[in-house]
Parts: sequence; C-alpha cells; structure tokens
Amino acid sequence: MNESFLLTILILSPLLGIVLLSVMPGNHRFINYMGVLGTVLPLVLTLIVFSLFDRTVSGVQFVEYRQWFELMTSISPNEPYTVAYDLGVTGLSVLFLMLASLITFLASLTALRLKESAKGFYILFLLLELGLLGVFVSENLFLFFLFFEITLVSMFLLVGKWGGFNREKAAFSFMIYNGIGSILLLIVIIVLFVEMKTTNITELTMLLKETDSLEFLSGDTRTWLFVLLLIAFGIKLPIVPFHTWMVRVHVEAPIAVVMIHAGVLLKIGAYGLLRFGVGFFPQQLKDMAVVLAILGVINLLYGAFIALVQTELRSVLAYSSISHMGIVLLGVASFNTAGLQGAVFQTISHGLIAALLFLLVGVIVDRFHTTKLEELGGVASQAPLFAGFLLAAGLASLGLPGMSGFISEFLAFLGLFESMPVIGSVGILGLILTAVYMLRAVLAVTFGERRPLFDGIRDLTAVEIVPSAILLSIIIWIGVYPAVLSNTLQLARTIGIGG
Amino acid sequence: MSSVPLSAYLVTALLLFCMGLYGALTKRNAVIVLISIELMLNAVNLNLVAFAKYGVGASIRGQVFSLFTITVAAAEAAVGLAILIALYRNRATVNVDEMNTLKK
Amino acid sequence: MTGELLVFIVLFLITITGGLLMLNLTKVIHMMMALVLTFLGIAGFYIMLSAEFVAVVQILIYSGAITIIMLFGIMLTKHTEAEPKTGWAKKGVVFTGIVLFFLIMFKGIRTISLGPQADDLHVNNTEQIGIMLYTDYVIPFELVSVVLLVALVGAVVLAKKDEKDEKEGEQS
Amino acid sequence: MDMETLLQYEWNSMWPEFTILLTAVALSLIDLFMNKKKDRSLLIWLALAGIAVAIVCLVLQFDDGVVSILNETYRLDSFAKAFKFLMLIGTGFVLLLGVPDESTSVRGEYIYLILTALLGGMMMASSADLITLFVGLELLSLSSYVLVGIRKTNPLANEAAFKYVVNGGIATAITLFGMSYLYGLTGETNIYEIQGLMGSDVVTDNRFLAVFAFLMIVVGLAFKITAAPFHMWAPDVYQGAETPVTAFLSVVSKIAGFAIMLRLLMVPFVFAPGTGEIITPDGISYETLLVSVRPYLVLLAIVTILVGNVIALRQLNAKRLFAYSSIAHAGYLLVPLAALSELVFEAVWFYLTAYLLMNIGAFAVIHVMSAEEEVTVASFAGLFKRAPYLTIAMSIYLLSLAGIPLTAGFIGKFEIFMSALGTEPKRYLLVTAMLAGTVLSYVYYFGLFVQMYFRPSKRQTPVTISNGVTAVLAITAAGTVLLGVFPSIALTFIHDHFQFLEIFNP
Amino acid sequence: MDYVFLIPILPLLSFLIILFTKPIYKKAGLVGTTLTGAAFLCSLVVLFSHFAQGNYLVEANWFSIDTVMISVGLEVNPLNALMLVIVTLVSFLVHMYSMGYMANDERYATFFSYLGLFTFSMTGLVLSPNLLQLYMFWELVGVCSFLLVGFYFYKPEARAAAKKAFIMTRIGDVGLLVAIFLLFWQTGSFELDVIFQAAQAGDIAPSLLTLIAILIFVGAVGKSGQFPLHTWLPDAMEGPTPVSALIHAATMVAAGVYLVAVTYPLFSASEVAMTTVAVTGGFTAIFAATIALAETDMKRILAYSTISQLGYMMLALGAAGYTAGVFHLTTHAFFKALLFLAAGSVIHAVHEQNIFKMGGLSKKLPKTAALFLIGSLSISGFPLLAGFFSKDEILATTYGDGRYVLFVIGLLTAFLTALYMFRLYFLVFLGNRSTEAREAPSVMLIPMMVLGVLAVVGGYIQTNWFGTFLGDWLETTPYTIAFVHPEAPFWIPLVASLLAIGGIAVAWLVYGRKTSIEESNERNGLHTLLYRKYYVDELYQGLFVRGSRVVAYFWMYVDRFIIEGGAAAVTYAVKRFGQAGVKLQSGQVQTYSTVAFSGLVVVLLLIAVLGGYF
Repeated sequence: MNESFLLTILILSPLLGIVLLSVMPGNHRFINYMGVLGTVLPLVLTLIVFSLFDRTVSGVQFVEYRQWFELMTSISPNEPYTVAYDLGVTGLSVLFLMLASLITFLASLTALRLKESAKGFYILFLLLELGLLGVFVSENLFLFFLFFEITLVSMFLLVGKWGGFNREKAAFSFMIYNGIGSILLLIVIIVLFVEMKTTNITELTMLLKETDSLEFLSGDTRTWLFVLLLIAFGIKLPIVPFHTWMVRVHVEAPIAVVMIHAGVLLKIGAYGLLRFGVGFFPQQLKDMAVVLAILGVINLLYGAFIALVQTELRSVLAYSSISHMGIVLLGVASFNTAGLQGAVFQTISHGLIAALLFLLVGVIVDRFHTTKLEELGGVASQAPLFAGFLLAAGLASLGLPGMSGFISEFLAFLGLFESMPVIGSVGILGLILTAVYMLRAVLAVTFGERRPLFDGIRDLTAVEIVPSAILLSIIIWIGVYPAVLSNTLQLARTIGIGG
Repeated sequence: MSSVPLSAYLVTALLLFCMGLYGALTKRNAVIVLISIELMLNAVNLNLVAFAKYGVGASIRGQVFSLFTITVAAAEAAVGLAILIALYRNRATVNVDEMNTLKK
Repeated sequence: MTGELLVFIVLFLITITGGLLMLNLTKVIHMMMALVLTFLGIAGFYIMLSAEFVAVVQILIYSGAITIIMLFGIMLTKHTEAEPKTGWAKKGVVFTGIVLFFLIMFKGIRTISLGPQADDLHVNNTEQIGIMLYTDYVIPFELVSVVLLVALVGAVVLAKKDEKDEKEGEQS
Repeated sequence: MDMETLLQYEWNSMWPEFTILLTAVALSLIDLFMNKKKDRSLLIWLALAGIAVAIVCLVLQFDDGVVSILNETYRLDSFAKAFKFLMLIGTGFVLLLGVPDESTSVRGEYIYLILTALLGGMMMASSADLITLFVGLELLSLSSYVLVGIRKTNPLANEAAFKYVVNGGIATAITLFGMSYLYGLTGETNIYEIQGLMGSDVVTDNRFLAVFAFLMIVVGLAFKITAAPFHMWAPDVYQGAETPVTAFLSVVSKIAGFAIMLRLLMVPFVFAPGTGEIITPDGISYETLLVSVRPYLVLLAIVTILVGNVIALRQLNAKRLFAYSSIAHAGYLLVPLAALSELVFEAVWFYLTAYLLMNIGAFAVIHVMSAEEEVTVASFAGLFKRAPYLTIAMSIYLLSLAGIPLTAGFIGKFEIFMSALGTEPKRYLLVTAMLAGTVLSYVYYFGLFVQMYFRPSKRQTPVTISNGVTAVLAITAAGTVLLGVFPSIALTFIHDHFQFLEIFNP
Repeated sequence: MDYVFLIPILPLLSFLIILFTKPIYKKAGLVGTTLTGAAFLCSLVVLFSHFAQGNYLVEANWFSIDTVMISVGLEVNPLNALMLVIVTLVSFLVHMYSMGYMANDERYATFFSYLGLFTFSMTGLVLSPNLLQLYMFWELVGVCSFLLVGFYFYKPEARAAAKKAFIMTRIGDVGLLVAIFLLFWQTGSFELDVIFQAAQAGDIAPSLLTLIAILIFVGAVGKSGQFPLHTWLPDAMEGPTPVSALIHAATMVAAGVYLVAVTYPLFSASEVAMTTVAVTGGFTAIFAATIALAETDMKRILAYSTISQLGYMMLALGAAGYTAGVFHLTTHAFFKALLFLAAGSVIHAVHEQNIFKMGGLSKKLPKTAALFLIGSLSISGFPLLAGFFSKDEILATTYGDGRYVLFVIGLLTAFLTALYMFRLYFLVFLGNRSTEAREAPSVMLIPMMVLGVLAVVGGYIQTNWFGTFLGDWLETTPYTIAFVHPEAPFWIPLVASLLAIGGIAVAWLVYGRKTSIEESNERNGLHTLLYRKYYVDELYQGLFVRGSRVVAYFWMYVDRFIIEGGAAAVTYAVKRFGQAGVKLQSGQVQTYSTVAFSGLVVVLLLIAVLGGYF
C-alpha cells in the first residue's frame, strides 16, 4: 500500500495552532479566534480523510509504519521487542475521528466567550485534540496509550484551571480514576506485547484469533486480560461504580471541555472496548456476555433512576450519559452484528447529542448563571430558539426516531434481544425512564410560567446557533439516513466478527 | 586442634554485635551512640578473624579484611565526631532526642 | 579444661563485662572506659586466633586512637548531667528485636564447624598480611588512603571554626 | 611481588578512576593553597573537566571486553561501565548545579568531596571483591556524610549529617556482619570465587546462615538505595543537605547502590542453596537462594513503593516530597530485581538514566527556588507566572516522574512493567503495587501542577537562575523528552556497547 | 400511484417552510392548509387509483445490519389507502379550522408547523411497509402529540399533560418495540409481508407468536388510550382543541387500532391474543363510558368517549371483525372530529369547558349546535347515521364470534354512549342559561359541515342493505386475512337502536328537561368513583411515580454513600497511612534505625519460620 503522511499530518495539525498561539501575546484580541482557527485545520484534514476513505475495501487504510524503537534483552538479543509508529484508520476509527474533530471544532466556538487566560486554554485545548485524534488513528497499542495519556494530562489541566468551584477536586478525581484505568490498560498492553512481541492492533487481532489454541496465552490469562480491559475502559465509559469522577467532571469542567469530554473523551472507552475487547478477546467476551449485559442494564437503570431526582441540569445530563453508555455495553454484550453496530451508533450518536446538550447548557450558564432546575423555567417564553434546540436535543437524547439516538438504541436492543431477551426486557424499561427524566429536565427549563426575572435575556446568538444547528442536523441526518454510518463502519470488516 | 570451637568466638562476636546495636539504638548520648557503632564493627572484626582461622579454606584474608574494617571504622568515627562537634556548636547538646527538628 | 579454654573464658568475661558496663553505666566517661576493657578483650581474642598484627592494631586504634578521639569528643561537649533514660517501650521493642536476632543467629552458629583450622597464620603473621595487602588488595588499600583523606578533610572542615564564625565570635 | 608484576596489570582500564582521583587530589591541593578570598568556581570547572576526561576514557573503553585486575579486586565489565557512565554524568550535573552566581559562593571541599564520593561509587560498580566493594561503599558514604554536613553553621545540616552518620554506620555494620559470614562460609572475598564455592556441602549445611548473610548485606544496600523500611533517614537528610548534595544522594549514590545490589544479587548467590527443599530422585536438593528470598525482595519492593508514595502525599516540604518520591522510585527499580526478569539490567539501567535526568532536573528547580526561602509545596504557587520556562521544565520532570508518555520516565516504567510481566509466572503482585503507587503519585505530582499553574503567587519577582543551573535544566529537560520520544537512542546504545551478560562470566 | 410519496412530503414541506419562515407569520395557516389540502387530493387520487390498479409497494435500501438490508418504502393497500384519506382529510379540515381557531395565538405559525409535522408523520406511519419504519413514525406522531399537547407550554397543566402523554404512550411503545425485536429474530426481517409469510408458515412458535401479538397490542393500548394506559388521553385535552380533534380523536389514537389491523395476521393466528384484544377493548369501552358519565369537562367527556369508542374498535378486531373495526375507525374519525371541532367552536365562543357552566347555547350558536347534534346522534348509533352502521357491524361480529359477554357489554356501552353524549348535549346547548357567545367564523364552520355530512353518510360504505363495499375492498389487501362476514341476527340493529334511543331518552329525562342544572358537590359513592375516574390516576401516582422516586432516591443514596463513600473511605485510609508514616518519622534518629532493624528481624523471622529453620 502506498505510504501517505496524511494521518501524521492530521495528528500533528493541532500543533500548528499551538505554535501560533504560543507566539502570540497573551492578551491579543484575536487569541480566541486563533484558537478556533487552530481546530479548523484538523477538521478539514479529517474531512479529507473521511472522504478519501475507501468504503469498498476492507482493512486498515492510510497505513503508516515506521519502526520506532526496539527493546532487546541481553539474554536473547536476537528476539527484540519492536515498538512501531503505526498509524491507520478503519471504518470504526474514521467515524470516531470525524466525531472528535467536529466536536472539538464546535466546542472551540463555545469557548469564544472565555475571557481569562484564553491563550493557555486554547493551547491545552488543541493539545487535547491532538491526543484525541491520535487515539483514533493509532494502529498500535503503544501509540494508543501514548495519546490516551496526552488527553489525560491536558484534561486535568483544563478542568483544574478553568473549571467551576470544585474544579481541583474534579480534576484530581478525573486523574485518579483515569490513571487507574490507564495503568490497567498499560498492563494489558504490556502482557500482550511481552507475549506476542507486537503491539499492532490488527496483527494482534489476527494472532489472538489464530492462536485460539491458547498457545500463547492461556484461557485464564485471556479472561483476566479481558477483565482488566473492561475495567480500564469501564472507568472511561464509565461503568457503574466507576462513574463518580465523570459526574464531577461534567458538573465542574468548563463547557467547551465538557462538550469534548462527554462527546468524545468518554467515547474512547467504547472505542477501546469495541476495538480491543471485541477484537482481541471475542471468546472471553462471549463467555462473559451475561455479566457485561447485566452491567449494562445496571448502568442504564442506575443512571436513569438517579437522573430522575437530580436537581441540577448538569448532573442530570451526567447521569444520563451513564445511562446511555449502558446501552453501549448492552450492544457489546449482545455480541452480534446488530448489537455491536448499535453500540457504535450509540457511541457516536451520544457523542453528538451530549455535545449539543452541553453546548446549550453552556448557554444557560452564560445567560442565567445557574443550572439548578428549580431556578430555571419558562425559558421558552424569552428564548424560544434556545428552548427549541434544547427540546430537540432532549428528544434526540431520549431516542426519538428520525434522530440518531433512536437507531442506535434500536440496534443495540435488537442485538440484545437475540442473545439475551430476558435481560433485554429489563433493560428496555430504561427507555421509559429515559423519557421520564429527560422530559422532566428539559421541560423544567423550557416550559412553565414566564419568569419576569429572565426578561431581556438574549436568545441564541449566531455563534451559538451555528454549532447547535450543525450538531442537530447531523443528528437528524444520521437518524434519517443511518447508512452514512453503517457504510463507513463496515462492522464485520472492522472488528472482524461475522454476524 | 584447638579446644575452643569456632562457635564460641562467633557467639561472642554476636553478643558484642547485639550489645553494640542495643547501645546504638537506645543510648541518648550521641558520643555513646557513635562508639556503640564501633563496637558493632568490632564484633564484625572478631568474626572475620575467627573465620580466618577456623573458616572454610582458612587464610589470612579475614585478617586483612578486618584491618580494612578497622581503618574505615576509625575514619568513620572521626567524621562522626566532627559532625557531632559541629552540631554541638549550633545546638549545644549531644542528646540524640533533641536532634529532631527535621521531621516534617 | 585446657588453658586455652580458660583464657578464652577470662577474655570472654572481660569483653562481655565491658559491653554490659557500657550499657548500664550512667556517666559517659565511665562508659568509655568500660568499652576500652572490651576492646582490649577483643585484642586478646585476636592473639588467641593467631592474629597478632590485628591485635596490635586493635589496641592501637581502638583502645588508643578511637577512644582518645571519643574522649576528646566528650570533653569538647557538655556532659554535666547523667545520661537521660530512654523510655521503656522503646527499649522493649529494641530489646525484643535484638533478642530475636540473637536467637536466630545463635541457632545458626551454635554448632557450626567449617573444617580444619588454619595453622600457619601465626607464622610471620605480619608478613603474610603485608604480602596479601600488597598483592591482592593493592587497590582497596590505596582506596583506603582516599577514605582517610576524606575523613581528614571532613573532620577538619566540619570541626574547625570558620574564620567568619570566629570573627563573629570575637565581635560578640 | 615486584614492580614489574604490578606494572603488567592493565592499569589503563582504571583510567576513569585515576582521572577522578587525580582531579580530586589536585583540587584539594589547589584549594589548600589558593587565596581564601578567591572564588572557588574555577575548581568546579576543573572538576567538570576531570569528569569530562573520565567520561572520554570510559567511552574509549566501551567496546573492550572484560578486564580484571588483581584477583578481580577491580573488574571492568559492561555492567560496571554502564553504571559508571551514569554516575559520571550525574555527578557532572550535580557539579553544574553548584556553580555559584554573583550572590553565592561555593566551598572548595564541596567540590572534591563530591569527586571522592563519585570515586567511591565507581569503585563499587567496578569491584568484584567484597573488600573493594566495602571500601568503595565507605568512601562514598564518608564523603556523603561530610557533604551533607558541610553547611556546618546550619543546624539542620548538622542534624542531617549526624542522622546520616548514625544510620549509615549501623547499616554498614549490619552489612559487614553479613559479609563476615559470607567470608566465613567460603573463605573468599572475591565474589566470583564465592559464587563457585556457594554450592559446596559446607554452605549447604549452613544454608540458613548464607540466607541470613544475604539478607544482612541487602539491608545495608537497601539503606543506600532508600528501600523501605530502611529509608527513614532519607527525608531528613535530603531536607537538611544542600540541594545539589541532595541531588547527588538521590541520584549518584542510589545508582551506585543499585549497581552493587545487582552485582551482589546476580553473582555470589546464584548457585547458593536456599531454604526450600526439592526432592529429586538423587536425594534432597535445595532451591536456589534467590528463589527462596524472592518473596522478600518482592515484599521489599512493594513496601517501598507504597510507603514512598503514601507518605509523599502528606509532605509539604518540597525536598521531603521528592525524598519520598525518590523512595518510591527506588521501589519501582526494585521491581525488575524482585521479578528476576531477564530484562533486569536493561530495565534498571534505562530507568536509572531517566531517573537521573528527571530527578536532577527536579532538584535543580528546587535549588533555584531555595534561594528565596525554604522550598515548600506552596512555594510553587503561581510559578508559571513568574518563571514560565522553569515551570515548563519542571512540568516535564513531573510528567516523567509520573510516567506519562513522551518522557523518559514512561519508557522506563514501561520496561519495568515489561520486566514484571515478562517473567513466568507473571508478577501480578508487583504490578499491582506499581499501579497503586503510580496512581498515588499522580496526586502529589499533579498537586504541584495545581500549584504551579492554578494558584496565584505570593511573590511577583521573577526567579533568577544561574548559568550552571540553566544548563542543567536545559539538558535534563531536553534529555527527558528526547529519551521519551526516541528511546532507541539509549536502547540501542546499551545494546551496542554493553553486554550485561558479562557480569556472569568470572 | 407513483406520486404517493407526495402525500407525506407535502405536509413535511409545510412543516419545514413554516419552521424556517416563521416571520411570515400570518401566511402560515394558509401555507399549511394548502399543502395539506394538496396532500388530501393526492390521497384521493391514490385511493381511486387503488381501485383501478390494486396494491402498490415501492422500497429502497436504507441501511444494513451486516448482510441484512433494512429498507424503507411506501405501500398502498386498501387499509392504508383508506387511512390516508381519513388522515389527510381530517388534517386538512383541522388546518382550515385552526386558521380561525388559532387566529389570535401568538405562536400561530409554530402551531401550523407542528400540524404539518404531525400530518407528515401520520401519513408516513400509514404508508410504512415495514415495522421499523412504522415504529419510527409511530414515535414521531407521539412526539407531535406531545408538542401539541404542550403547546400552551406556560401552563403547568399542559406541561404535565404533555409529559404524561409522551411517557404513557412510550410505555406502550416499548411493548411494540420488543415485539419488533422478537419478530426480527424469528423472521430476519422487518417487512410485514415476510413476517406474515413466516407466521403463516408456522415458523414462529405459537406461544411466542401469542407473546408477540400481545406485545404489539401493548403498543396499541398505549397509543389508543386503552385501559390500563388510558389516563394520558383525557389529560391531553390541555392542548388546543383542533389538535384534540385531529390527533386525539381521529387519527393518532386510532393508530393503535390501525396497528392491530395492520398486523392482523399475527393476531388471527393466536386465539389468546384475539381474546386479549377483545376483552381489553370491551372493558375499556364500558369503563371509559362510565367515567364519561360523571365527567364535567366538555373535552374530557369527548376524550373518554374516544377511549370508549376505540375500545369498541378493539373489541371488533378481537372478535375477528377486521372490517368492523376499520369501519368504525372510519366513521369514528368523522363524527369524533366533528364533535371536537364543534366543541372547539363552543370553547372558542365561551372560553369555558365545564358543561355545568354552560347552557342554552343552541340559541347563540345554532350552526354549531346542529352540527354537534349530528355528531352526537352519529356516535350514539342513531339509526341510519354513520355510527349506527359501524356499531352495528361490531355488535354483529361480536355476537357472531360467540363472545356473548362482550356482546352484552357492547350493547351496554352503546346505551351509555348515548346517555353521556346527550347529557353533554343537553347541558350545553339546551336550557336557558344565557352566556355571551358568538358563532364561529366560516373558516371554522366549513370543516365542521364537511365532517357533519360525512358523519351522516359515512356509514353507507358498508351496510347489509346496500352492499358491503368496504369489506369487499379490504379483502384485496395483500395479506391473507380471515374475513368474517357475520350473519347477524336481525334483532341486533333493532336492539342497538332502541338502546341508543333509550340512552338519549334517559339523558333527556335527567338533564334535558331542566332549565338549569348546577354542578352538585354532593356525590354518592358510585358517582365519586366515576368522578375520580376509578382512582386510576391516584393509583398510578402512588404506585409508579412515587415508586420510581423511591427507587431513584435509594440509588442516589447508594451512589452518594456507598460508591462515593467507598472511594472516600479508601482516600481516608490512604491518608491515615500517610499520617502514620509521618508520625513514625519523628525526627528521632534511633527510631529510624530501629524500624530498619525491625524490618530485618521480621524478614529473618519469616524466612526462618517459613523455611523450616526451627
């Protein structure tokens, strides 16, 4: 295959913005715009990758391979452990890539409001983007981990510096939980590396499949590795009970960051689970599918129930994310094409919807300076456009057909009902609960008597309408024409399982 | 053949070592602490010399080793005492218990 | 009972008594003196073990040099009151630990026998040592000189009063 | 033995040591005769020149085979070279840190004592004989004692030095006690001879004594590398000593400790009988000593990692914080040893390299800041506003210490993890401890981030940094990143030049 | 026929145009009405071309699950051609009506855009050839209903009602969804024809088929407001009255019935399912009718009436009366829409909904009163009006199917229907209470008149006298459905008519003769029970709403105290260890060595003990 440097250029493209920003004086008028511009380049490049991506062939595309370094032991110097710089995209990752750069761009728009130390913010923001892009184009576990950690550090700083009142606590909570997750991941990576002498994802997938005779790793070891992987990505996803950090971050982090966090960062968990969990340990996954499904149902219902009684919009949305990620787990647990496809769809869809919701929450914070549900209400009178978007987002989130959420949940449950109808029946109650809490929250904000306090509040401005409209139209687009995802995804080829 | 077995010397040395250690760990006077350490080193020397005579492949090596030990011990004692004196100059005490400003 | 054993017992008593006195006396000077006893006893052991040279060195350095240094140390510092008592709890911990250590080691060496004794150590003992020092152990021997240099420098640097300090002392 | 016999040894293999020795002696003389009022920074440059020469000599020896002199009281193999190389570089950095600027001055003794300490460390790395090893160890220790107490008007320094002497003395005595038994059981001081004699019947009969001797020796070395519970002196001493000395203790002294630990672990005891009985058709034999004591090494590593990290969480003083941090890192370094992995040399060496860069860097930053006040965690508040470059350098060190990718620390940690997971069976216990430790360490490393970037500063003045420190900061920061991005620099370097297996050949 | 796609597209266009051109405020109604009218015309064309050309199906690939292609398409068969006409017609009329009714509302344009969206969804629902597509539109109409119920968003009641409407129907939807999942895994397709073939070929286990049918029926129950998921429908009357006419009377709520009709082959394969449908329908019919007797709110009476009539349709379907059910659906659409629009006209005129506060309106609003009377008569089954025939058909079918208990219930319900309808009519329009009121503008009257005509003549498409035109036509459906032609005994229409007239008479006796009746606050037990709607709302409130809150709080405390508390405990433990470490670090030098030496002794002891040294 021809070598192209497109992906390298792509992941390094945020650096341009970083460099330009760092040479600009910190109080420059256009610093925010520069930051936004910095995210445009990656977006453009992602679009190029997305459009050049050949949907008719299988396998990894845009492959770049360079040997990076070798580890040699003095005892057996002729069998080095090779770590490579190894990029490539599959149907799965190209979707996540698209999601990442799009939401980053849109999130950067919402940060235009930022007044204080915008330079640092945007530099870290772009660094975060670099990490995200890298995570999704890594064809290699080592690189994956590397970029994963970049997101960790930049997130920590972003939350800790620009967050809300309890930002430092949230930042540490983020760091600790994700730190544990990342090290568990590292352990898995290293065990695979030590045993297989490679970290290339595709190669590992093949090797692990071929060596089903358990020549390399015993079944027990594989089970353990899978469990570790599950915890590692489960923290990220998050799976109850590893979710508290995520609620804190949702509540405390600056809106632009929460958009990325809810929209993309959490999705790394799903991505990892799909790419590595399903790819490397299909048998183990199958064996533990029931456990996974039960975890999924717990997530789904647990998040939904708690969201039902939250009094603060951000917390509602945080628990809603937990609930929605339960569906991803269910999709994975079903372990058939429909379910897995549903899991992917749900991940992407929730990324978009969560980003939209938090974008709107950002507006609430900006205009009303509160996110307490009881202090809000009747906003539709003063800001009908905003109310309309919020309502649309809420409906999308509760899985309204014609929007992306529906098709994802549909597929996930469709899959689940094949393999585990009983668990599916319990889980599907979550859909009702979702409607209950989502409507409760959204209606509490938009509906209700007009409050004179909010008279004179500005409705959405152009810079808010544009991203909201883009997100909403993509949500609807996917909802109406899901083939846009499934054509690219080509699940069977990507993850390598048959139906 | 000697009528005093090797173990007699070793036990003596062990006793001395334990006494030295006990002194080093419990005595309050810094000078005594230092000298207790010397006692421990003496025990080591006794071991070495005993092994030189009664050990496996007995040879003069043990004695040479003990000479090195003695020398180094002397140097250590000198340095230790010098430090103690510098300390005394600033603190006017040789009580080990009072040397506890560094702890947090 | 052979004479050798008798001598051993006497030396043993001297040594151990010295140690015990050191641990139990209250005046620092007395402790030092008790230790001299021990050092001398150890020197006696060395002679019994055909290590005349080491014995001499032991007397010179320990009973002599080190003891003198320590005495100087005692003189230079203030020791008006008796040694303060250590808390029983701590002593207890240390004592238990040491007794355990002793018992463990004691069991290992109680009946140890490592083969035939060397019988030519006393023959030209000093010469043997010298030869070995200058053949096998030249490098550590030279290195020891550096150790001594460091000790010398260190002792001087640390113990001497700085000119600055002196001036300050004069002014005050 | 006459002069001729003496001269026919390959003395030229000792050139690095000679260089250091000569430099030290020369400097002490110069210091003695130089005008007392005169600035001593010239001496530092001379010392650095000496180190440079020594490094050159060492590099020229890289591809020589094993050379040993005088019954292996001095032994030059790849293992020794690799560690000496690190020690030389580390000492170079420490000396650079001490370069005075307009407002400060430096003592001449400080300079050549560092060199003698280095000499001790180098001899330790290069010795295959208990006596050389012991003397080297003592040379390092004694020099260190004096160095710690060299600010003799400072009560803290005196106290630190005294604590160091007492603890160090006791540790030495215990080690020697162990060595005496080792000698007694074999009648030899050469560790390769010991290795051969360890399988004898006498040792087998007294195998527990051998095990005890081993453990006592380990205690003394564990003291040097600050492994818990033999670490407690370190925070106090680090805090009381001058920052460059602290850097020296935490880096060079530790490298020496690890060198000797590795050698003692790998050489004399490999064939020694352990405690567990194995019943074979031929009768009863014993598992090897290393297998028997491995659980305790594991315990040592785990306790060290946890103690270091947990207590570091509660520290306010920056030097103490880094003392505990370096204890924790010692724990990480013990992991490959405890795992008895085939990667042990590579992993330890690489991690030491990374550790050298990042830790010296961190202490350099503390050194800069200690010009203003006793450095606490709070002193870092708002540092980014006051000294952005310094802060960025510090961030790099902290990330590396925390083991974040693109830094040398990560690659190091990666190798350590590999070493623990590459053995059969996999050492999950060690890995778990490392996991817990690393996560805990995030709290305090990133706590410093919080201070530097998030908190407002009490002072507004910019921080002054001397040229020497700037050089150290630049080199270490660049090195940390470079080794993180291109680890092959170091990895192929060790592979090409160091055949660690030489350590096993008598 | 190929232009059938225009039917959903035109309303969608209306929705989009109005949504994006809200500034052209006053034109919104016109745009909406025109486009819906056009859609109605298309529907007529489609209907007539169906007569000529028969069934029609067009499909396209939508997306794929692995190898299974999921398609979208449009299907025209007798059932949905009929539905299309009903939907677009009522929608068109309601659009027109709303131009008058909503004229003064400041969110006039929004209203029409919602109507457009609804019409789109409803026509889409009707045209769906597969279950997935059907389900999507099924949900969409629900959302439109939700939006329109909550149209007066500033009213707390509207907010609550909208929420309730959405959630209650969603409960049903989930049932439908599960049914779809199960069908997919049984047949590998969402396509109705594939599914029916599989069902007929016996590929689906009978018990599973029953389960699936019942689950589908759960969906229908939710949508059609059948017991026990009926409580949202009366509350939905918080929405503007045209909406009630369109969505909550004629079209969307009938979608449940439509769904059962569409999936009829599945039902007819399972006796249990059929019985479930019939019993639920019958019970709901009489249940809602009794509540309507005590209700005082005009729209709510109509709402309960709707529930009851939908129950009737379900009863018909459950009793193998496919034609009967569909027939009643059609006529009901006409007369119930008429009733609602007329009620809207009243409300528009008097701004009051409590029937006890109205009276004598026939003088003020003669046209409305006349139209309302037609509607009432029709729904009561007054002979020769539309309702008479369809109700007759249902009763005959039920009787013919041998479900005599349900038949009696049906008769009873017919009686009750007449009773409550005329209670309403007499209270509102007769008497001599004088209220200020003005007749509605013609833009509102014309639609009512159209519906009035249909409510009268609509029944003649299927009569035993002039021919079973509807039934014959429905038989051309592409799916095999067992059509039953009940040979109804001659006395059934007679009894039914008598009961209807009896109901009217009773109403007259109680309410008609008096000039003015005050709402009495003294109620006896039965009346209270009816007035409080059998306490179903209270029961649900206590059981589900409270219940879920209790569960939610339970989990929230688990979250707060066990999960976060657990993390906090770990943190605390680590801190305590740290503190202990710091405390041990006392600065006392001998402590350090003691600790170190103790470490050595411990290890020595361990190895001695474990290694067999002692």
